Amino acid sequence: MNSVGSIILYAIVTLVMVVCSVLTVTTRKILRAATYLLFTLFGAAVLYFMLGYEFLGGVQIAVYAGGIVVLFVFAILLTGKPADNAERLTAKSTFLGVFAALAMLGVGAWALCSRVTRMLTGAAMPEKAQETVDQIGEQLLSSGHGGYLLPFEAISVLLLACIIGGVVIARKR
Amino acid sequence: MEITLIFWLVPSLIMFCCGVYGFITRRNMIAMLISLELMLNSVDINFALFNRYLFPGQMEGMFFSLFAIALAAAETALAIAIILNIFRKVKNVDVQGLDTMKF
Amino acid sequence: MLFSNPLIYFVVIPLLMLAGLSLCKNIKQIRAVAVIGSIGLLALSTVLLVKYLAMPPINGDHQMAWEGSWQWFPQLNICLSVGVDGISLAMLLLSSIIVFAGSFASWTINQPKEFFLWLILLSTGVFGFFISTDLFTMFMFYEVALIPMYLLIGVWGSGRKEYSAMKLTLMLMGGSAFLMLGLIGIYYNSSVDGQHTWNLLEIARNHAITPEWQRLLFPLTFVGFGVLGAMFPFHTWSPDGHASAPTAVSMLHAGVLMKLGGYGCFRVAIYLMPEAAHELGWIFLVLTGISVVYGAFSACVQTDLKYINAYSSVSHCGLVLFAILMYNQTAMTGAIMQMLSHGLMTALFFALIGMIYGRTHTRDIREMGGMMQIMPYLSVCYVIAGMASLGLPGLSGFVAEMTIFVGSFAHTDTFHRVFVIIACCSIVITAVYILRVVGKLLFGPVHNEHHRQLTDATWWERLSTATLIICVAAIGCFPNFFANLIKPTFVEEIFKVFQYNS
Amino acid sequence: MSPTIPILILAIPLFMFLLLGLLGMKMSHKLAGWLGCLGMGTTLVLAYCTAYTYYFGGDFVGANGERLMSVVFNETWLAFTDKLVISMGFMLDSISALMLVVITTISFLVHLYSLGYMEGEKGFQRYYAFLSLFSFSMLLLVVATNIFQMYIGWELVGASSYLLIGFYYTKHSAVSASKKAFIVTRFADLGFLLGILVLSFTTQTFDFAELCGNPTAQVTAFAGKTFMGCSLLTWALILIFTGGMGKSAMMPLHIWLPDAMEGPTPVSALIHAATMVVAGVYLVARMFPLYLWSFDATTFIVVVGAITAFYAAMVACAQIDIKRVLAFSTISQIAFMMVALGVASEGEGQVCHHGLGYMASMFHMFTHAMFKALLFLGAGALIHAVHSNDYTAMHGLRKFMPVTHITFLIGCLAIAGIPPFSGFFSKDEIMAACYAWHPVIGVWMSVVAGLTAFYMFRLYYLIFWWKEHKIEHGHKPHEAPLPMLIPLVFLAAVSCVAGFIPFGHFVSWNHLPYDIHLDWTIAGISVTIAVVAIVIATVMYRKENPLPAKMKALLPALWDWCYHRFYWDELYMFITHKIIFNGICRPIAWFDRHIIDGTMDAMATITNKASVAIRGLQSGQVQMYVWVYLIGALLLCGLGVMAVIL
Repeated sequence: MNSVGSIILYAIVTLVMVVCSVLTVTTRKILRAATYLLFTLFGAAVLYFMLGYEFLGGVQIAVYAGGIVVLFVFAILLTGKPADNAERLTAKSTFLGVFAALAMLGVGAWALCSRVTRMLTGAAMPEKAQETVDQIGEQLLSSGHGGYLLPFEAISVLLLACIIGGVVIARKR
Repeated sequence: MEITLIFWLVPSLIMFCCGVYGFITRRNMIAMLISLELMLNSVDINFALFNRYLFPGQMEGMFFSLFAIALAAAETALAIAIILNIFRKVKNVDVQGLDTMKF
Repeated sequence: MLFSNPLIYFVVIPLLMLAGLSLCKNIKQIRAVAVIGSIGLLALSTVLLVKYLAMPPINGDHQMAWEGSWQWFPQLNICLSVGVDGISLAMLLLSSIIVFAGSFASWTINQPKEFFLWLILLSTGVFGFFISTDLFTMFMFYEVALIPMYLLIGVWGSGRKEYSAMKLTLMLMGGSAFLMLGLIGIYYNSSVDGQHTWNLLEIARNHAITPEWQRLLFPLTFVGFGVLGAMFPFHTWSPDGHASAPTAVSMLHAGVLMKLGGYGCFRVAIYLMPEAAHELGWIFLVLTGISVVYGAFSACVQTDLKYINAYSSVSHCGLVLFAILMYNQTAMTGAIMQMLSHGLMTALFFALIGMIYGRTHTRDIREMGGMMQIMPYLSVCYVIAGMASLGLPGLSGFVAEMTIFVGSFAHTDTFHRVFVIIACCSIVITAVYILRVVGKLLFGPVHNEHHRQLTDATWWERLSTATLIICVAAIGCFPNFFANLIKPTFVEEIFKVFQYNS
Repeated sequence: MSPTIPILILAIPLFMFLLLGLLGMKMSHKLAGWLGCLGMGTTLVLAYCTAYTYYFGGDFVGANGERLMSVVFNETWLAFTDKLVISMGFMLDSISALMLVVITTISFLVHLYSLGYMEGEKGFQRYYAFLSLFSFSMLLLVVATNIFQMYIGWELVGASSYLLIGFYYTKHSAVSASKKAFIVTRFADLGFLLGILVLSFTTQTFDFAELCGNPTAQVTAFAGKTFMGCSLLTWALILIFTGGMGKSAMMPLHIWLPDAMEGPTPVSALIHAATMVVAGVYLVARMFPLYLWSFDATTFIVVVGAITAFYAAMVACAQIDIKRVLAFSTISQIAFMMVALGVASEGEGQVCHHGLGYMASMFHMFTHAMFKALLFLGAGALIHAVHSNDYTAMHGLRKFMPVTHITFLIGCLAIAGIPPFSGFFSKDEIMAACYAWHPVIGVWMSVVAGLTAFYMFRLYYLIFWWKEHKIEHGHKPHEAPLPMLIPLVFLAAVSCVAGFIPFGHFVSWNHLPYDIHLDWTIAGISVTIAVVAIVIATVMYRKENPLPAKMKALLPALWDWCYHRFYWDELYMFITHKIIFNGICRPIAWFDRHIIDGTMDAMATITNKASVAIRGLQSGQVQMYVWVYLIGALLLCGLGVMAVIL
């Protein structure tokens, strides 16, 4: 049984996430879309905190909210007049978009429903000792069972490649 | 009232659908990228959720999300670099007009 | 030990040349590397030939010499197996002569470094092919020899070079697709006890390919190699490819690479699958018989020098495959002689055409005439090449063709003999197109007054052509030496085939 | 006999060829010319020694007094199988010794003559190199110990003939004449080659000693083998004879010889009158023991020879180019030899009339070589003087060129068969052999002999009599220089006396000495015919008169056909150009370009088209991809649902 506080928190988080994501894709001003995205991401971060993944939440805020969204904003500001409205969507493209979204929704819903009993009756969030950053760091850099050294290194190489790639691509000739 | 897995999954699904909608309808590349982030984020959430609810003893889901975030950052950085580059060339970020790189 | 086997050096020297070339700074160094390397190869093949001849024959026959095998992919039994007999040695000698002459013929090529890199890579493939006794390694070298051709023609060629390069590469690749299938089929049928092998000699010894499989695999291998041997109707890469290729590439391609086809047909298709060769040989006999006459007739009406020579190659190479299919010793000796002879004289032809083209910038015989007055040396060489091609005694063409005809006519079957008579007709048609070219190109009044300013051959061109002419004349004057070199080595191999013949 | 001299006989001309061919351009004309003469002179001496040793040395006479066939040396050149071996050797027997004498004599005289005739020509050294090459090849041919060596020599003389006919290579006519000569003879050689293949396949040998030394064994090997209703032996022999037809310019392969006159005149004398063109006769003579066994083949030879002789004589009557007249006369005379060889056989190994024809043929070959070379060299002197080949440019030259005039007259008398000149004797033997074989052939050949006398004297009168042209600008025709006159006088002398050689003692079909008996009846008929023909010629052509024109008007068609050589050249042109070139080569080339290559290109085009079609799907529009992805995902889900439901 969750505490009322957590239920209220849940309601707020889901509401923010759902509303902001809808707004992100419907607003015609691109800068606003980025802002709504930021709220959605914050929502997700709160969710991670609620699940007990503080580190993940922190990363979410730092990387997504702090990094990516800022990048978006820069890009938006660099590429156009942020105040401009995007042109109105034609009925056809709206229809197509809605159709695709609903189709996805249908698929997802079907997937949920087909397992719905288990989902609904499934136990509440199990109580568990919080993962410490120590643990995470150890596991991230260990090469034994459950170690993530290889993907970690791969990611770091990828990031390096991205940095170089980004520099090269965006470089002025 | 118990907040079970499904309570979290539904908003995540909606978020994903919003991403799909945005990705298909938007013609501004940055907007498309934003939609993409939405989808990615919803997937991240799902990973974390499944991990937390179904396999609490392990951390695979969380790590997956962690890496996905890192990847998303990389991908966004690169994509934005490309977008900026294209913008410099064609003064436009509209995907519809971008078929010079086709073939 | 790998490096104690002298045959390995046929691959090592080109690789060293490649390394040397990549360090070169100017054209002088490049030429030096090419010349030194090709002299090294020539010396190596000559020394091996002398040593081989000095070997005491076992049971009256020369055996495979310098055999060696090193595994390099154990899971599939792929080895680097080497070994040569008289035939492969003759081919190696031919290749090194042509590489030598080719280096001189491309003395003033553009972008020499890249050109020689590819050319030498190509020759690596050729040499590797001839020394290998492992089917897979053989195939690998075969591919190594094919690929550089694309770039060499595409970059340094003339005329519709992209088209020709693409066509040549694709058709030969198509051929090697067939070949690959055939070789894999041979591998999986190579032995009775399940211990598969790629080694030619072992496969022949095991003699385990059932006639049913042979019937399937023989056409695949024969066609696969036959494409490179310019067998009708898979010959059309040859006119276009040769016409566009630069001089040295034409020389190497017609002189050596087309021999890979004949050699492969002989070494793989006929040698490993004699029953099917006997049963299905007639189909290919018809095709090669057509090649012989058809190529000659086509050559009669061409106006581009290189096309004429390419069609003439179709005709002459057709004769090689034709003779191979007769499976008797004399005809096969003739086939190998024809490979040598055709290799040398067609290389000579292409060298000369390249040199003439380099001066006149046209290869159309209608636009040239009276070259004898302008460049007597080249013209005389051209006449000699023509005479060799139409089978003048004292030059190589005669002995090869006569050996083929006499050997083929000894076939007991009337059908085969009728085809020999048809093939014999080609000697007349050959005379027609050769004399037509010689008459139009070299004799008569000077067609274009601007051509009067052109110069005769330079020293490197003289060296290149003289080498080839001396070799052509050597074979033509002392044929028994070459016949004996080639002959004894496959007496026993042929005897197996002979059982099916009689 | 030690092999040194025979080897030298072959080696010296070959060496001279290489020397003059490779270094000639560095030499002066004089040096090259004298070197050539010196080489050929040495060969001449050596050949005479060899022939003398053979005929008179006594070492080569067998138990029954027959002349032996001796292989002086024989080295393996190329071994096809254990039995089929091409050797390079030197065979000495009565006919090869005879040919050695003929070839070296004429060749030396031509070398000498050319010093004057070719003086100052561009490519003088090359000319001598080719002459040496020719001499070498021809000697190689006649001393062949096996049929393949002969074939090799055969091809080589063909090539050297090609080179010499095309000596003036800047002239179109010379180039096409040389090409024609080579290709026509090549075509004939194809027959020769096939004949060799059939023969060697059956008998398993190339060797003349085996083939001709023991013909019955070879005939047994052929026993019972037939092909298309004719015995295989006949096939083989006729095919081999085809080679001879080509080289010896028998109908219908004669067309190259008149054109071959484009070459320098001494070359015509050497190659196209005295030596190479009789190679066909020599070939048949060499294989004579085998020909004896096939009556069909010898009959074929007789028929071909008879037709050719008559045809060539007819045509010779209507030519205006003096060299062409001589060329047709050569064809006709060689046909005489062929007929003589043919009529010596009665089939089944039996000879007709003691094998007289064989001896007669060889005799005529010898005398003809001398007087025909004389005539050609005389013609050369005339051409040298007036710079034209046409008799219309000559007329009345007897005053200006007395030596040439006399020697030419001797040649004409010899070829016409007037005693005591050499032609009379040899031709008479041929006539006797022909009458003995079949009277029809005898009569036929007599008519041809009459025609021969007629056209030769027509030529003679047209050149030397009539009224001379006006002399312009001091271009007075002059007598030839000394190097040209010596051969003329020498050959004229030989032509006068050669008939008295007891030829039967040297050459006969079975190598047994044989005494020539003149059959006075036949000789009388022949001489009468010849004299009548000469008288007619004298009446018609002694002076300019309207008789020839009247004759022409009387039989315009005949004259036309003769003048145009019975349109053989046109027929050949039609066959080669219209049928072979346009009817076979072009369609094949078209087929290759458009059908075979078209198929390959079509395959490439189809691939290309298909890939372009598929490439259109990759529109480059991200949203499009998303759609495709979505649809794919939906389909997969649908499948999943189906799976769950079912």
